[in-house]
Amino acid sequence: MSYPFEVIPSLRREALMRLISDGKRSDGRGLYDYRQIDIKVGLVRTADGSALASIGNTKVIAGVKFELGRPFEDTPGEGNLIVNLETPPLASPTFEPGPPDENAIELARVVDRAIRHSGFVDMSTLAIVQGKSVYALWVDVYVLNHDGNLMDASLLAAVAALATSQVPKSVIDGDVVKLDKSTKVPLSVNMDKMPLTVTFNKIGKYILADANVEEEVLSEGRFTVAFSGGDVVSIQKSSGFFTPLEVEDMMSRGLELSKSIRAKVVESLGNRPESFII
Amino acid sequence: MSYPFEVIPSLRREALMRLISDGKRSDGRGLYDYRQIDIKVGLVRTADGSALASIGNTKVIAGVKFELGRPFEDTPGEGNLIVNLETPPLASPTFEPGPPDENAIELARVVDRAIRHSGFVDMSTLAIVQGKSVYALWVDVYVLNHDGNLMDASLLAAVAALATSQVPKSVIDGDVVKLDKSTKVPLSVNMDKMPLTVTFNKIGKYILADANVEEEVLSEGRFTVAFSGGDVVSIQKSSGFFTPLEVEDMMSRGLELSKSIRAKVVESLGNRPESFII
Amino acid sequence: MSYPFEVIPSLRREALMRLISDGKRSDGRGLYDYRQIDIKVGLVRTADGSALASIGNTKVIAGVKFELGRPFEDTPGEGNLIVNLETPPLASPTFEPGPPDENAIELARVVDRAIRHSGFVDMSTLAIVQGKSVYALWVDVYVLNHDGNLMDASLLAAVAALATSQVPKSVIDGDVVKLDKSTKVPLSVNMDKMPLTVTFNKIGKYILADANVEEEVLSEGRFTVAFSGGDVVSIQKSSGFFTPLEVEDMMSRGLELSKSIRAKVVESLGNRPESFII
Amino acid sequence: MGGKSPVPLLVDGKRVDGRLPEDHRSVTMRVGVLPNASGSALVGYGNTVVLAAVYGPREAMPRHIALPDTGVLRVRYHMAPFSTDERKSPAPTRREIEISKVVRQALEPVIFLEQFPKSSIDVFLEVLQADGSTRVTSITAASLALADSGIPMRDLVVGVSIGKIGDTVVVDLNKLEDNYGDGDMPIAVVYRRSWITLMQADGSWTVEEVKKAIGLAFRAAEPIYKMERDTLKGRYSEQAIVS
Amino acid sequence: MGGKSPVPLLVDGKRVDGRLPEDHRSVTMRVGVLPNASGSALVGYGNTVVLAAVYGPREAMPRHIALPDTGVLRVRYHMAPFSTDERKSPAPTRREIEISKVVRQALEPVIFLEQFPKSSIDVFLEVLQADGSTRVTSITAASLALADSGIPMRDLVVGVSIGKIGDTVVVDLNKLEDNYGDGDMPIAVVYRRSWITLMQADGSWTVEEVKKAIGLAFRAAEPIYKMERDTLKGRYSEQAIVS
Amino acid sequence: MGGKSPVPLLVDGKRVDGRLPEDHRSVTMRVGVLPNASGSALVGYGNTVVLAAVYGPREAMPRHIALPDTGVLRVRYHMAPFSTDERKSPAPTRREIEISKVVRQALEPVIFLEQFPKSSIDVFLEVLQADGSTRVTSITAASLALADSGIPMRDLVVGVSIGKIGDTVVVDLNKLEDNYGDGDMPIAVVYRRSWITLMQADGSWTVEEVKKAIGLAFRAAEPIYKMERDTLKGRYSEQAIVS
Repeated sequence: MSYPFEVIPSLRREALMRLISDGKRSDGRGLYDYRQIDIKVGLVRTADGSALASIGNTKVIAGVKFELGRPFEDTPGEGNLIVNLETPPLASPTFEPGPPDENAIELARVVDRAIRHSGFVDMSTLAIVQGKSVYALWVDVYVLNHDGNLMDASLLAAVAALATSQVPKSVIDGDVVKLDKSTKVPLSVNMDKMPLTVTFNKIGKYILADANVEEEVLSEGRFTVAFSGGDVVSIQKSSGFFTPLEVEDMMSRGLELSKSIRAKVVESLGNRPESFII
Repeated sequence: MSYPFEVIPSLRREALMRLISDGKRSDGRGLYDYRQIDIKVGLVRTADGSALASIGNTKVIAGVKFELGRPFEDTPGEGNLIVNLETPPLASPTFEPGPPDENAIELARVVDRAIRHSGFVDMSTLAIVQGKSVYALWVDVYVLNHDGNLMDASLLAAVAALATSQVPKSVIDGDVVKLDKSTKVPLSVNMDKMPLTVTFNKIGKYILADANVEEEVLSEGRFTVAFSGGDVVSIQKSSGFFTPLEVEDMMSRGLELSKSIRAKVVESLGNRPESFII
Repeated sequence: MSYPFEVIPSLRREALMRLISDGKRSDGRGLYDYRQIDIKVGLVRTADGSALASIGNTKVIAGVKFELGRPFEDTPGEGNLIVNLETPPLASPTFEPGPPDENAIELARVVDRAIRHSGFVDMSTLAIVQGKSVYALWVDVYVLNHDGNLMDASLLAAVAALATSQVPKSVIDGDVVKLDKSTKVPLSVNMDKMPLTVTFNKIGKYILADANVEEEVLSEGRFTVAFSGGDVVSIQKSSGFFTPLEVEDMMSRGLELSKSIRAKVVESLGNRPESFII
Repeated sequence: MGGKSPVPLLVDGKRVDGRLPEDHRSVTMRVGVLPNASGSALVGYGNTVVLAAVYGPREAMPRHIALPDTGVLRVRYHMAPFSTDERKSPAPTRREIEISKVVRQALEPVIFLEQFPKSSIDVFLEVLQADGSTRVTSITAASLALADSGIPMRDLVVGVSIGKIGDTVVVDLNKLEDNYGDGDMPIAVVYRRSWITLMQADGSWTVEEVKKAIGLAFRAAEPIYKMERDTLKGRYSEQAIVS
Repeated sequence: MGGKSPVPLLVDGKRVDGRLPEDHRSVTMRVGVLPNASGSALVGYGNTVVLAAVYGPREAMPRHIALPDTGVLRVRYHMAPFSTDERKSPAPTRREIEISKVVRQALEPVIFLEQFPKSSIDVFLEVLQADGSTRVTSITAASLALADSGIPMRDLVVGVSIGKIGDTVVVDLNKLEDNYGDGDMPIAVVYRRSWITLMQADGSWTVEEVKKAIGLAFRAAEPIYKMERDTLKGRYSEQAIVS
Repeated sequence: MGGKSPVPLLVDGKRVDGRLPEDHRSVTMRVGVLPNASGSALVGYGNTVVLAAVYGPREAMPRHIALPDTGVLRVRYHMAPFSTDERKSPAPTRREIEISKVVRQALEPVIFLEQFPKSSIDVFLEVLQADGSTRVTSITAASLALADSGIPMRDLVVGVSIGKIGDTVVVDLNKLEDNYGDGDMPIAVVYRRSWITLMQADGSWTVEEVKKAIGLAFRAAEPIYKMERDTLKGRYSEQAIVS
């Protein structure tokens, strides 16, 4: 049920716990330090937008595709956002082939809600014929290497892909709507509202940000907050429990952390490698 | 394969068999006595019709919903009846999550056939636009506690839900058909044709009606007859074998039993509890 | 993974290997001899075309059905060919119930490609309304007894069924297209282009044609070539490896073998038994 | 049942295919038709053709289905995609799942399953051509295949369908009668023991009609039962009689 | 959230069903309602009704899920097909799979799972009638059913939903408020320990509003927590209070 | 194949991307790209990009797939949803299942599986960007990842696709040539042993053309084979050559 169910040898576990009981981490980071964040965009030519986000050894790629769809009944004037997230077996010895499991579904749904409630993408620009035809905006998030904090890396990849994606032109010919993939315009996004999550884990009496996979195995509680501008647009407490004071503290620290991550993303949006590297 | 595969401790089993070899039952009933039947209707506000049927500790709830559908090719002037029956794991330690197994499918199909062949529901009143648009009449039967005789309890819940269900008005606007859930009329049913099953089990040389779950585990043969008015509208022999004389006897006894069950149902159709209790 | 995973007792295995090391086969055949091929057509009255192909004890039945479909976007003026192949559990102790496994899928796809690329069936005669309505040509291949060489037997059954199938007339009434099953015309096929596979297996230093199931278990390499007229229209190397010289040799021998198999098929197309026998 | 028949089903006491109400269609039987199976049979009731194969007794797999003190019978009834007028998807339908269950329960009473603890006996039924009465044809075919496999049985089982056209009770429904008739009652009998091991009904029947149907089923079963025994004696030779 | 409400959700400080922002709907509780289960409860938050059943501790099956030194909690949240306005297909949706996970994680902190190595405790939740706040109602129902089963727990859990209508933070969303409101924040609390064991949020909230929401959740949880205790004491007698 | 190409595929002996018939597209290779995997590689054939990861040898799971005296190779070829022009559903298609099988059988001959009884070696292939020839690119990537993992191999495998445009036999099809050409023949070779471990064909070929295709495949494989060896020597440094 819980994942990744990696067994940490007991000597290693004891060493790690001893470190953490002094408020230290195995890789020398401070409790609220993120690992190196690296973002590359536009790698995937077959996608309408794409990005590879790395946080340390965690690597997640996201591809955006625009297709034709029918609007949902309650939003006749908006495109359809569909977020799918896969944890393919190449990314970790603990992943298995098959449809998304509860962890992948949870990640996908938090990515979906963070985007949806932030106002980052102007979904009304994705209507084609009111009540009849809209763009279906597919965001496919693919984990390539899992070394913890998939949540933050997944949303990073998704928003960087969206921010740099290009919408193929729709052509209306009588009753028929088609997409002209040779003519594209940038997707309308509001960069000020770009959503970003900050994920915390509790180990012993400490709460730390951006856990790696070893720390996640030791974790007794996990908590994610998504910020858009200064607002909270999504919260997801996963395992364990937190006191109201702990939650308030994660809110404030999360808000600060989200600002520096945001700066990192913005500066990376021009990082288009010439060849496909991961 | 067979279910419910409850293991009865051998002492208990011997005691039960000794009783039955004298034509007696563990709860003091006569061979053809039903346990207490209790029916409540209209519990589920989100359904267009609903009923909770209890036979002793067996509890089954049924919900009816009317939706829009397309008619089947061979019945262009009739609505579509779809019976689904679930045996969720909360109802018995022997039930597992997942799509309906062979037992649930068999129950659903006997409920379906009994309703369909009885003429209880006037399906022709559920056509909207001849050959184009009809009501889909969903009957969802949900087992809540399994203490034997799911067959009779399931059909009881289904017919009581149907007898008290309300059809939302259909509104035709050009090519488009919609349902107006604020205006409803009672579903047209012929109470004289209300189908009811009587289920028998054979243990040793005895045949008995309305087995509880312990008796079902001991059973060597099971036989269900559905009556509508004085006619047989469905038969389902499950396990074991029966002689022609045994079948004829079950027919006559079943017909009598179905009359008293029918009276019980009719008197219960006004039994609308104020709060949702099970 | 590999199939059929029949265990051959080691004494038997040694005896077989000794034979083969002398270039001999357990049933006395030469290395490139096929077992008896027998084809019966028109067995299945509910199908629009059918054939039972036997190669020794291997028996495969194929049924053809014409239904209505929509054309694929890239072939608006052609019918749709859909090949499905099942290996039901009655055909071998090694087959299990369930959707087609990788072996059945591979067989189906080679049958499909051999038919598709041969030009055997004139798919353009299966368009009804350009870009809107076409025939869906279903070829359902069903293995009844598996004694090796399912590949060749499957395509034999499929092409014999197609060669003798009858297309129900399409009736266009305004916007609606229907099939009139009472009026049928023969499917347009080009017999000169009828595709046929020849399958080889490598055991020790020998390559042999038409392996039975025992030989398949011993096989270290399998190779199939489909010929249409004198051309190669499909190749499928399965297990093991082959040198370029081995491949060239199988091409020449396969071409010759395909000619005699072709003659056998052509002569069998009138073999319509009066009763349904297998 | 449901809808109106395109042709009248009973004219001057004769059915669409010329039979009288109590006539069974021609029956064909052949055993030992599949070399791989422990036992097999091909049975035709008119144009309905069913192929049966038996595998086992063999180690029950997956292991958790094995029972310590008795064998397990498994039955899979399936219709080939080309066996019906409209192509049938090969995925098992709810109907096929239900029929697999009742056919299994029609066979269980005659097999000495207790002789095969931890084992399974697997019966696979493929309807190759469907013209009504497929489940009862399947029972006859399964019974023959089981006997052909040498598995010890108390006796053979025979399947017969009884139906109603208007008020007339008829034997052995074809597809048209099944689709447009007024009642369908498949029955399986163990003839010499007077056991009913399958009985289902649809439509609307009086209690008297049910009794009559049981009588007709046993009467129609007699020659089919004899034919089963004859077929098993003369293994591999085809049999065809009209009851 | 998404789309425009057919009726205004807040008029003169009153909500569509007449409640003030901080009012919880009427709560009903009943335990021991399912004879077969180890423990069970039926809980209503207004017109939202959830049935909970607990089975176990029992041998964890399939075996490979068993853990050598602790028990495994499994939770299945499911909506009955008739519980929603449009019929819901019974196949589990992605939403139901996610909720099953977070509800499990809302309960795990209070159960002494380590007392039941190799065992599973299975909690089955069926939403019988949905009018908003189904996951928090489920948590309260599950907590009661666990206690009813006698499984040792650190304390009871209470679920409460907090929402936003415009800038107003409100307690216990009904369906209309859930569909058309501006924020949804389900919270589960262990009242006496000040633990938050479930917390999710949608919509848009300032950090201050989140703090306020947590405060409101604890305040609303108090009477529900007391009612849970009272219900468990007076087993089998129905309880209904308005917070 | 099927349908007419929107542009001519061969003009004055040059292909749509300017290549001569026997030219391979530029090839890029990089190994050790995934920290978690036992071995990994990223390989590009022009705009086709495939990522390969190897896990194992590890205990074969589920247990029943383990073999007592040899290891089991498992291969999963999969296309990422964004790798194609139209989004591809992530559920495995029949095409992907077939390709997984033939790619596995293209690798089996070179791996010393018998050294790893009861174990599995798992190769996962993700097509990240598809522009034709994805299965042969996958074979090259898988071979590199296996070598990168240190699993003992007889030699490396190289995949090359051969095709036909009209009567011209060409090397390394791109997507347009694959969709609208007249023949497709993916081949995998073990260069120094002259082994063919994958060979499929579509379209229409004379026996002479098949021979020619095999020759071209070996010729195109040589520089790719050398590049594989160079890449493995200079682990972690990217390589790119045009054959």
